Amino acid sequence: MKILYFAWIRERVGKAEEEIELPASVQTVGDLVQWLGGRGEQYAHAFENRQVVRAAIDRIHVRPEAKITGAREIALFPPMTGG
Amino acid sequence: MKILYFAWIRERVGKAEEEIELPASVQTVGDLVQWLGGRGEQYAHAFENRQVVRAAIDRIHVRPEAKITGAREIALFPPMTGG
Amino acid sequence: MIVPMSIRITEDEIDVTAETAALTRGRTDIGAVVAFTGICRDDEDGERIAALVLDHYPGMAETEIARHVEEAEARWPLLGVRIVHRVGRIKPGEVIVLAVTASAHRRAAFEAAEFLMDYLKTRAPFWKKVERAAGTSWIEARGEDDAAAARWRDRPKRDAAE
Amino acid sequence: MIVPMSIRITEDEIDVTAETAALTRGRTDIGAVVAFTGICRDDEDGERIAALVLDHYPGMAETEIARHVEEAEARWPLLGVRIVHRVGRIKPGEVIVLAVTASAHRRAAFEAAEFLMDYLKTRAPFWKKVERAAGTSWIEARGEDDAAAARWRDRPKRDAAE
Repeated sequence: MKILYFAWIRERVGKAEEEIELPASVQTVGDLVQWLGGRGEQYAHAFENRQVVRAAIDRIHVRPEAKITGAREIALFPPMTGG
Repeated sequence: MKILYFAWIRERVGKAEEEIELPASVQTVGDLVQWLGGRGEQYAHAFENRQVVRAAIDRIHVRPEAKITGAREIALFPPMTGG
Repeated sequence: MIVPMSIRITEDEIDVTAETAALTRGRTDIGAVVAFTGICRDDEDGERIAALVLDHYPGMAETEIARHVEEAEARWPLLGVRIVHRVGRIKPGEVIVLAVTASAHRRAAFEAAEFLMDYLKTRAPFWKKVERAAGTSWIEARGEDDAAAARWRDRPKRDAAE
Repeated sequence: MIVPMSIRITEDEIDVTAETAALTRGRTDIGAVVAFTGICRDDEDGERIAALVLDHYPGMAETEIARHVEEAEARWPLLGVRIVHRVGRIKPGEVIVLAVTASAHRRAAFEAAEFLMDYLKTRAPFWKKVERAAGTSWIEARGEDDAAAARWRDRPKRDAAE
């Protein structure tokens, strides 16, 4: 699965994107964020406050309970501050 | 008293402004409009529908019951359509 | 604070770019600019028009607009206001009126611009005549413009998020 | 009706004049244009800043904006929409975002521009980082922006006076 990171989540993770083989237990966006948080110090820092993490599956905003099955790319980012 | 006319009131009266000696009985803007309406055919046509006539005394919007005492110029015009 | 305010009535074509630029030039405290442009359309009530002819009450027009700009400045934290209203003969596609508001944040700029336009439509002494092939006629005031202006009357001042 | 719509994300400075002119050129059915310009201020929370750096999600940003432009076109009788969002490093005084809406009458143009900006602030995937003398920091989302976007959700469509 292709995972993208933006803004300070990208900076904390230390990369803009990566290809990850996810375990079968990771079924939703919420599962993914929790699982990523356990991948080491940088990820733990990036995802320490799961409430503020926003997600998009294939470039569409989704909620934490969204299933990730069939996704091509999942993006994780903080609340948007454009405009 | 200096009286100014605008838009179709000006066109119907046939002049943009005039200096008029008003009788003492003309005390308010409403009196003035009624009195002007009796000054001949063109005035009668200009002021036939008194409801739509708007007024300003010395360049400030006023209601028909406004006193005209002390006014330097009184303007009569239809509802505004600027912008 | 003195807010830069410019009000102009002109028979010449309005240069929207120059007017808007004049409001923000050299400023770095402005975060939001709303520029409203009212343009002469080529139809009025479904009928083709050749031009609009705008009559106005010189002297009163400027002071009446200034009064409403001051009211807008009392209601919203503005950093600049610029209003240009054209009079005389205006052809389809040409600008009739430009209202530009500047503020630190967008809500104040949006609301002030809309407030000013609602008042210009109903309280500023301008009158529009339409030129058609069949002749000329004066545009009648629209009840919905009065309603639009009235909605500001009951609102408390300084209610916009800063 | 097909409404001319243009959405662009760019690292270059935004030419507000050219963008606005492109929307109205050769048209005589447009009676109202609202151009909102978001500008980089030189302070953020009272602290001097050197620049903003805008991050975005390429691909998603364009489609997300397009989705909201389509929503605006369903709600208001628009004759044109143009949105340009800058990314990369932006200095104080430079334009961050431009949203231009055109309609026959002013209310639709005003409301659609405000709607689009409220949504751009909260739903379009852009993130602002501030450069100060003391270092850099990411701007936090503001609750009032969410509230501003939420107020459109409960409104019936096509409620603007045409």
